[in-house]
Amino acid sequence: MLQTAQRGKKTSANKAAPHERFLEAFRWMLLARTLEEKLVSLYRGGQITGGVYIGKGQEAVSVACGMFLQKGDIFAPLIRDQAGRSAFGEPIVDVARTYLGSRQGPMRGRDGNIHRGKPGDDQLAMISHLGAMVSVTVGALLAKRFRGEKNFVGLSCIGEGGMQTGSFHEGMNIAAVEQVPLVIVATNNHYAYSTPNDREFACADLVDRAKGYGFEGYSIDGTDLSMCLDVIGSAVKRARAGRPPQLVVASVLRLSGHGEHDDASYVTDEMKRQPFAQDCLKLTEKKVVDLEMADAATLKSWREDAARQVDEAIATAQKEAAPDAEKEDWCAISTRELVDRPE
Amino acid sequence: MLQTAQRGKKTSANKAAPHERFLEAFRWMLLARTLEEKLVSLYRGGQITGGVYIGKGQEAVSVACGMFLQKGDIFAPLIRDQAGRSAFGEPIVDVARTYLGSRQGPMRGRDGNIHRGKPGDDQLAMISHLGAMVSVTVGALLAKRFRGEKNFVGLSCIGEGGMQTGSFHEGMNIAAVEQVPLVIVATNNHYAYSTPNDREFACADLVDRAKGYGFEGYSIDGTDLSMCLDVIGSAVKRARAGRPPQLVVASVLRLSGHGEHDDASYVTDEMKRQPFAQDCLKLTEKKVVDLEMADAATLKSWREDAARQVDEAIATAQKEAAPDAEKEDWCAISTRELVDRPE
Amino acid sequence: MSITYLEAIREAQARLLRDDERVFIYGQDVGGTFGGAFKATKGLAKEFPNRVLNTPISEDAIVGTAIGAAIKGMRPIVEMQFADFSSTALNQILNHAGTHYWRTNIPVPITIRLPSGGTKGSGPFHSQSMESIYAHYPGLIVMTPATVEDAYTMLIDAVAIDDPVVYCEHKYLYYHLKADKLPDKGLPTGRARIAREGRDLTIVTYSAMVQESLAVAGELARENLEIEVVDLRTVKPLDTDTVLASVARTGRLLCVGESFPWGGATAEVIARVTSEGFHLLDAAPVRINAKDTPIPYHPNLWSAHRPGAKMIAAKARALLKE
Amino acid sequence: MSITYLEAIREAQARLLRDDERVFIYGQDVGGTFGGAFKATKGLAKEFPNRVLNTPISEDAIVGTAIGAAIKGMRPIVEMQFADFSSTALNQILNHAGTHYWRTNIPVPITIRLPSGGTKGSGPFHSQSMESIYAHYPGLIVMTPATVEDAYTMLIDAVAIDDPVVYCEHKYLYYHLKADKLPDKGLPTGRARIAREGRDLTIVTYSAMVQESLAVAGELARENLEIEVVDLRTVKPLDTDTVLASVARTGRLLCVGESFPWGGATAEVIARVTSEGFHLLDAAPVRINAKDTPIPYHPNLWSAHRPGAKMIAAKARALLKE
Ligand SMILES: Cc1ncc(C[n+]2csc(CCOP(=O)(O)OP(=O)(O)O)c2C)c(N)n1
Ligand SMILES: Cc1ncc(C[n+]2csc(CCOP(=O)(O)OP(=O)(O)O)c2C)c(N)n1
Ligand SMILES: [Mg+2]
Ligand SMILES: [Mg+2]
Repeated sequence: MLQTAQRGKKTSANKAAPHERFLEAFRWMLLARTLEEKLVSLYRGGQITGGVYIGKGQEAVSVACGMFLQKGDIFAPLIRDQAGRSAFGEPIVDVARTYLGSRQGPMRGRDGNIHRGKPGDDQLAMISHLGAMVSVTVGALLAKRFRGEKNFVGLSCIGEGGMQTGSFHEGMNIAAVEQVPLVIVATNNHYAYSTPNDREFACADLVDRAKGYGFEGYSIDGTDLSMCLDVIGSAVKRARAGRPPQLVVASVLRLSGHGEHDDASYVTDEMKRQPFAQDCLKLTEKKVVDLEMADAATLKSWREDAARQVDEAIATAQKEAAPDAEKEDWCAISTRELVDRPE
Repeated sequence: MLQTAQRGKKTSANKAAPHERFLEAFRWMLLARTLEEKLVSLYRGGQITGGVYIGKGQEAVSVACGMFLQKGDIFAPLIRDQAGRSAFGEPIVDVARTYLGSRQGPMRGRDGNIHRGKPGDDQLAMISHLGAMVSVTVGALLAKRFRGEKNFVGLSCIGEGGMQTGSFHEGMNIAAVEQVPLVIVATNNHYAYSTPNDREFACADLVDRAKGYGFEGYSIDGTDLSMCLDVIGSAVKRARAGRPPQLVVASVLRLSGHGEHDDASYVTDEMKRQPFAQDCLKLTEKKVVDLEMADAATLKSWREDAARQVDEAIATAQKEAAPDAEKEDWCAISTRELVDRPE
Repeated sequence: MSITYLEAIREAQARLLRDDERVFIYGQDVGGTFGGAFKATKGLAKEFPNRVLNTPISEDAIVGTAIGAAIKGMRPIVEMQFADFSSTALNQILNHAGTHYWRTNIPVPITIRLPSGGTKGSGPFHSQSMESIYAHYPGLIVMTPATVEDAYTMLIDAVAIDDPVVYCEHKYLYYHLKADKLPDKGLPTGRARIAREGRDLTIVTYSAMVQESLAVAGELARENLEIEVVDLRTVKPLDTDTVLASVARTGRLLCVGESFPWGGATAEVIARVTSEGFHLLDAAPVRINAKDTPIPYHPNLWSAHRPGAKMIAAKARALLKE
Repeated sequence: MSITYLEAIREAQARLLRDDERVFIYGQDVGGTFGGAFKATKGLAKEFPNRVLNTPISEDAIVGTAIGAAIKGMRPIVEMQFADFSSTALNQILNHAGTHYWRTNIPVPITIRLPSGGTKGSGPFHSQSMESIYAHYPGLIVMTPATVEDAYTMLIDAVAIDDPVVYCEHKYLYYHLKADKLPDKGLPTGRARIAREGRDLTIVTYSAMVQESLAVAGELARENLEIEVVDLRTVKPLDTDTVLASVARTGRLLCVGESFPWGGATAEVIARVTSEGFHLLDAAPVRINAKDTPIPYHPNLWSAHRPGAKMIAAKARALLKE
């Protein structure tokens, strides 16, 4: 079932039959939530240095970003994309290693938390500066075209806050000029850190930006997993089939602080009462139960399985050595003989 | 007569009665064209250092940008806005002085050609980096609001090339967030330097961008002076009346090189045959004649008057002293006691 | 009573808002009940709801808007969420604010606050010190306060100055530094401060490295080695006279900065001292900077990347033996 | 036959496109029949229509796209229309290209060509030299070729290097410099060149100032003053060894650069020489830079703002008398 939901029209997806990959998606969401809850508790216990940024409330959108990508596709997740990262194939031990600063993690203690990726495996490693990943995704797709590859797509995530950066605009526009097979999934979680939408932008609907770039645009309810899977899945399909670049704008509420250091006391009660403020994981689970897609025992086993995976990953990372300044080569370039003043 | 011409719909303005300020506009256009032709001949004669950038073919749009602004309004012209600058009140001797590097010009030989302005008189002095003037215009408007002024507007010009900069996007968005009384007039002259539209953007119509920012948007035929006056004039009026920010997108062809060093040989014959490739000044003059708005003698006297003004301005500037390195204070800040290592 | 470096910055802004109607604060999350990622504007929006304004994530437009407002008579204070993000506003800062007075004769009185420098676990994009980039270009004043008192008075001075000021406040000092009370006035802008007197060696430094250097000076004093510590306060203008006078007394120069090693403030100080006071030096000047890699996330790496008291002490000792 | 500095850059790109399918050129106006604001890619789009691509006016996205393509195996060459406009791509250059290898272990082999430096009548925004900003941050190689031969071989080397290279080509040299033919290979990257031997004084310089310095050396030779001119070729890595060896021979150091005076390459050279070769110096080192204002439009002002042979000669003479 295809939901285009263009221009914010509400669909009745919740009453329709769920997407065929609904359960698979649910399990990734569960894993992401379990993992992030664990990270939060480690953070509270003082075992994580720096920030912890979670995707609570955004798992349905995020998982859909990761699930329809195949080998050879490019994924550029951002800070609230644990579900999508896992669905795309990031081992959760990489998450644990990065948050705990293990030398064996993909970032080797050099970078932390959500600033991770394996560009060699087509998972781009975000820099903090919002908007910057879009054009980099475009470039990766351009390279694939240059090299004669076929049938690939790229998916780049953004928040409604990041959409206001110049970098995002240029990236979106250059994607359209190059007509690369790109999907941009923008999640409007109604806040950029503490700033509500009315100080971020002034258009009626962010999906209205699509047309001005030559993108095809869709709005979705980000609490509705089926709709997320339908619309993002079909956007990926359309991009792969050679349609113009695709923009999907999802509406949710961030159900956490900006980071775990933030109590989000600025989120108003009125905001919390909005329909998009519902917890997508709870809604998804309710649907699983209501439609009898899985029984209580199965659900319980999935939960346990997620917890076990998370515990294992954390335990592994905790046992691993931290980076050692003495063993670092302190070298920002790969061409060793061109290092300026080697230490 | 009000032309909203939204979304590129063609109007039949040429058959309608001309705008009430049509003749006044024509005379500014004539002055701008005369002045710029003179600058070109000085450039060819080796009397101007650096580049010469003219607005040939864009005078109708440009003049409309300057004509509806009043004392206290902010104007941020760009490189093809001689007509608008004059209509706004820039003395043409400032142009001559800046191009010829006179010490008495507003830029005192420190900057040249179109990089001029008098911010104290609300005419902002463009920097080269395209897009950068939009947010600066927003800021000037914000200051007026802070200071309790009323009834003011700002108008910021841009080319279709400059619309693709991140800076432009951020400026446009922040204007909408702040709901300042801003009009942006974008002139799509079908080239950014040598680059045609198809390598600049990929949307069907640039005016489609308005909605995505919460601007009101209009398309106009930039060769049609009446339409330019109607639509830009009414956009200024609407902004002044407290409507959301306004975007007007005009279609023309640049009838010169990018600068006078450029022979524009990349402009295709097909492009030159497009309706928007017509010379707005010729069309305007034809209408003046056809509708018998002025007789041949009057026209001739206007022409002579323009030539005389230009000659006077150039002669004045040519007599003035060039800047003298010895007399410069070589000081980039106004607080003299804070200069780092005064010379 | 005790007041932190961060509180001093907030107090300065509160005073500025109260005393001068032209002042407004513009930046991400500075407004509302929140008051900024570091709470440097906490509570100010309550008192001045129309002059403490949240912005979109648009650094270029934030600075551009501030420039426009300054041209038309306001005194904006821009808060960057982190200094590192000013990279996307750099064009407006260098090419617009930095050139405007010189080109048009109209000054641009904006103050741009950059929460700068490394803290534990902040990583490559939330730890940078960008003073050397802003000081390299003409037209800007670059302040780097190292004490609670300076954090306060220099911010007030910054807003009073008619020219653009890049005010680099150090995040590491936010909570670490405390003072008993705030002075009404400090040293004049552009004047370096002798943070500690000594006759054996001059350490020229600024921002968080002043504290590290003072710690070293204290430590070495126990060995009867007298280190003079010069706190530059502003890296542009750079108070060459005070630096040269100190080197004239000690004959030895160690320059300490937290930013990347190539070029920058420490190189500038050494270039000035050696070209203008070559004969004053009894030994080769020495400098200490961070390493030439991005700033690491992990504390183990970060504490080796960032210059600290240990390295400063070692280099000072070695230089004293020269 | 005679070939200019500009033609050498075009020839290098033609050869790169021919020899390596991974190479493509990306930038404003580089394609079509036009071939770039300075014609550095003229004709190349005809031969390689799919690999010489015009872009929108989007410096950030241009560099971002190049980074993405490089990560996935291509070897993009980005042309900035003027170095000055790279300010709007600076974030991608410093924070993305510059940090990527260190963070992820995947190098980013992009080459960014910056048409740099002053020419008559170009003004504040079409004249800048930005090498010092790019060299300050980690992760980038910064080339500043001063001869036709180096313009050619260094560009070929730049594209071969797995790391990001900022290639600063000087617009003043485009037509002014000519050579008879192009070499197949030059000095290794990172190695400075003794552009002229001499035993009385070392001028360390790069880019267009090499030619000015050589002119001075020629002039002073007639007075039996032997100036050694060291052309840095790359300002990062900076070949300290060659510089120190020269200063060891001459005992006198004059550093000449065209960019702004605070910090930057000349300060870096002096800091290195004085801290590592203090005893080699018989006199205080001297440096010459442009003035600390934006670059003026008018030739009268520009020729006073830009360091030139006259000032270099005067400072050299004075230094020789020390
Ligand atoms: C260019 C830039 N400026 C500022 C920041 C600091 N910052 C990090 S996350 C964030 C809010 C992001 O909001 P949004 O894009 O809506 O994503 P969300 O956190 O809501 O998922 C800000 C301001 C940044 N990362 N990049
Ligand atoms: C950020 C930036 N990049 C590059 C340039 C160089 N440049 C000057 S004008 C121009 C073309 C402008 O095209 P457009 O905006 O369509 O205006 P037009 O010249 O057509 O009036 C370019 C690329 C610039 N001024 N600013
Ligand atoms: Mg958000
Ligand atoms: Mg154009």
